[in-house]
Amino acid sequence: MIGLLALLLFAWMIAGAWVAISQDDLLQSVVGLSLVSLGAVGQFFLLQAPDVALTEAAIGVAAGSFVLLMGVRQLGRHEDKELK
Amino acid sequence: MTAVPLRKRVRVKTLLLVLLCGWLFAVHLGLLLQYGLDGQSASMGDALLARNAETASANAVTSVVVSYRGFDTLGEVTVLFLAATGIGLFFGRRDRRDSEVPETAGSPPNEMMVTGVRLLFPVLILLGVYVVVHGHLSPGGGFQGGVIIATAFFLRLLADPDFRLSHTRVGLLESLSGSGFVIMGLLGLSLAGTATFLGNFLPHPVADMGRLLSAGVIPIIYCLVGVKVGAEVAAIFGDMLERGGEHEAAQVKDKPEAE
Amino acid sequence: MTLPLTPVWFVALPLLLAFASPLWVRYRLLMPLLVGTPALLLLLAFVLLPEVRTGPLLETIVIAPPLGIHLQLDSASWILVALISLAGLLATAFIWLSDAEPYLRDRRAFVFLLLLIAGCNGMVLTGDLFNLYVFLEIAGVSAYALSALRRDASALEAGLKYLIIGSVAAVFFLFSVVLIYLQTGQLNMAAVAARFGGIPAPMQLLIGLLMLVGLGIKAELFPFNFWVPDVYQGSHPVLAGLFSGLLVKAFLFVLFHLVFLLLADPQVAGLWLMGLGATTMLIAEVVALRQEDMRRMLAYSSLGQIGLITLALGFGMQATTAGGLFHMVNHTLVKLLLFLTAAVLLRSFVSARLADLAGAGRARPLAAALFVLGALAVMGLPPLSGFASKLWILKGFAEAGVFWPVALILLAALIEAGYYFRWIKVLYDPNGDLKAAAPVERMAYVPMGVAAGLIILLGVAPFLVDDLFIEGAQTLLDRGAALSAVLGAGS
Amino acid sequence: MLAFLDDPKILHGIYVLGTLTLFFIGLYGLLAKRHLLKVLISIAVMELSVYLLFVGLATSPGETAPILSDGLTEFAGMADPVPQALTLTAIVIGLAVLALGVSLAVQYHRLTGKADIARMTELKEL
Repeated sequence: MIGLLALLLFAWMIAGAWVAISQDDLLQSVVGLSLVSLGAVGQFFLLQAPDVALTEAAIGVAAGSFVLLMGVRQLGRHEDKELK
Repeated sequence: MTAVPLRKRVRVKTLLLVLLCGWLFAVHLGLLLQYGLDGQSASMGDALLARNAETASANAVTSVVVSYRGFDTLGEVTVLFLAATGIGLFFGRRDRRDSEVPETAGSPPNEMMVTGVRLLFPVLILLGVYVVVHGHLSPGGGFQGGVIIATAFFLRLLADPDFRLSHTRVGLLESLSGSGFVIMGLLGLSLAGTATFLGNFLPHPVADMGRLLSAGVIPIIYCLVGVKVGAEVAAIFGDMLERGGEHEAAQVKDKPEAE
Repeated sequence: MTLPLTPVWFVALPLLLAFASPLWVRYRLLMPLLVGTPALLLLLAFVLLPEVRTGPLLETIVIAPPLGIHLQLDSASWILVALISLAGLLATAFIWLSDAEPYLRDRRAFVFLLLLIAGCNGMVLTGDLFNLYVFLEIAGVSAYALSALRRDASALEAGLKYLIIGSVAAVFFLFSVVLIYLQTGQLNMAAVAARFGGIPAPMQLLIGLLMLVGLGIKAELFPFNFWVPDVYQGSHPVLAGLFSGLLVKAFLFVLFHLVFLLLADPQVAGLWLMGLGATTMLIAEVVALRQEDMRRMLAYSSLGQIGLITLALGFGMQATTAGGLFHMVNHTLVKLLLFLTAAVLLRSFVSARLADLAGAGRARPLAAALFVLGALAVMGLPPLSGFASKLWILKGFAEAGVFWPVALILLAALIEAGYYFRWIKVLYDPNGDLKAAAPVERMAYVPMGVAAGLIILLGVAPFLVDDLFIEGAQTLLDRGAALSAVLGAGS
Repeated sequence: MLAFLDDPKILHGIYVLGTLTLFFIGLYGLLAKRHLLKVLISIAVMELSVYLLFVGLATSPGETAPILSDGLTEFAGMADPVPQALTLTAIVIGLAVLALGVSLAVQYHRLTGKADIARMTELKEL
């Protein structure tokens, strides 16, 4: 059961990571990163590490996404526009 | 990126990068699958776990984080402090008057939200304090609780137009708790009973394990960490938010050295 | 209740003072403390010296070594700690006495500078791999913030580049630490070293390569040092002097400490590192020839010297290692002197470009004279300290019968002479008539004078310190003694 | 269901495969992308995968969380607490560096209007 859940969570995280890296819309790539972090929270719970899971939820998902969102707000949403 | 030659160049570069990453991936995967799957038989973690009862902390991760590897935690808090200081510098406004209205969204927040956040605020603070104080008994502790407290202040800042976050006070809390951490360490060094930096110099009888007042200095240090992390994350959030809404790139250009 | 003098003060004191910085702002103690802290640490280092020379000083933190973190002050790390404190003292004294730019004198800069010193001390002293990672991040984050401190576009660019490359390095280093823990179950360096031979060879190679990438980026070795000149050029020259004089030395020391400790037979790794060092040296010196900005030229020259130190330490014989350690000290003093001169010239003439400094020697004779002194010391002319340490390294190679490094070092010294004389010629250009745009405090020359005095002293009388360096080299190379000091005689 | 996946070796294999995939997606992003935020995001992905590899391989199936709670009386049969403690430390450090990086990027963008590392050319060979 654990193995199956781990596999599913990995699929979720890899999809999130791909969104985070390849999307041109920076807002979506921040969302992608928070998907990866959420997946990691689940993984840490599966791995009997509730402390790490709580930390990742508070810091990785909440604080990390907020920090990046503030960045996106200032730098503009579209990656392409900046690279021209 | 519509011109054909450019697109072609990008393609080739991407292909090469993919090949490079794929090759490295295969190498790592092969090595780790071949040699990395069996967990080590006797690790220092197991030895620490076996001795964990000495600290009288029910949460073994907490006793490792705060006591056995408390030096790492001190360093980690320092990195956060550095980052908070740096962000205060680069978003550049923590030295001005405290009474400035935070610049948030253009329209005033609606009444429902203000009331809701005012109600939620004490609950979140309480939850944060609970998580910090019970760090040695249950999952959670200074970092997680500190971030929860910071989030409470941050929500209030976002939604409640009457709410101010005093930067001087946040800075004071930051430096008090940080110095407190180092002083606890130095007390451990100077008292004959422990004589090591960060030693657990308060009595921590094993019989008390599981009670709120147990484990000697561990809960005290974790509370200091909680206050420090809370203050720093709140400062980071506050700094990032307050100038976030303004579009003043031109204005900044005009006065390069604001100090 | 007593306060014993132990190595932990090298980290705890700057941390405490940095955390309490709002207090110092209120009582106007910022500048005295900024200079006083490294001075106190230097004093502490000399108080501990007699004890260190009798045997390594191990300090347990909370739980005894194989399980917990410990700090280790032995003859080798003592040299580095004293050097870090001395370099910190000179640089901060310059900031105070020269009435430097306001952004270098406020609370933030105070925090970053002290924590840079604390981070470097911690890296050099710690005996635990993950603790090393934490200190690496402390030193790193303070360095990123310092290089962006001026907050104009070029400083921010330097800070960003440094931050990105530095975090990548940290990720690779963390990866290698993780693999080590998964393979051996230990984090204490000595305990890891005792088990490192048991790891399958391909895994050893992977761990070693990851660690080399991580530390090589930080220690500015050849394929990973493309970012260095940008950072040095974008930062204030005093800060560039600190990076070159203190941060890089700490990373180099850590790199070699790990190589000599973890590997029972460091021959192969040493050969690789010697190759990297030689490449770094030659490429940097050649590129330095055509630099038009003084900071950039000094950055490349610094890379060249780092390559030389790597070459000497990688050889792993006692004579070259002692010479390498000696050269570390000399290079720190010399580069600090040169970067401080660059700071004075930049302040006086606004620009540090070659074309804008023609004839600067007459407007600022003392600064130009100190530049000449520093340049001669880098080239290794007698009776300056660079001569003594280079001679030591060359003799070490010659005695071992290995001559290709000797030829390369001499060639590099020749190229160095080429570009330094080009700069000296411009500084004393008779046709240039420069007027200083801003005055320079007389007191600013005091730390530069101290550095110059030390350079001459070490050059004239290297016998005053050679015992220290030989002991340091012995400690660094004696793996068995290091292991049994930590793990007990049984292992 | 699919019980063979819970075998320790296979479970660890899953973790190795998954985390390495994430790591190299991050590495690809780091090398291929030029936008500052994208680079920072890639580094965050790489860091996260290293943490997960650490905790994943250090824990064997069947171990419990290293916390004494109701029913448990001694510290035995528990997951190794050291990787968890170190991961906790590293996560906080990672956030600190990320936040500093974003603030530098924002300030740089305000001053120059650029957000592309390939076009950061204030400092260059003269």
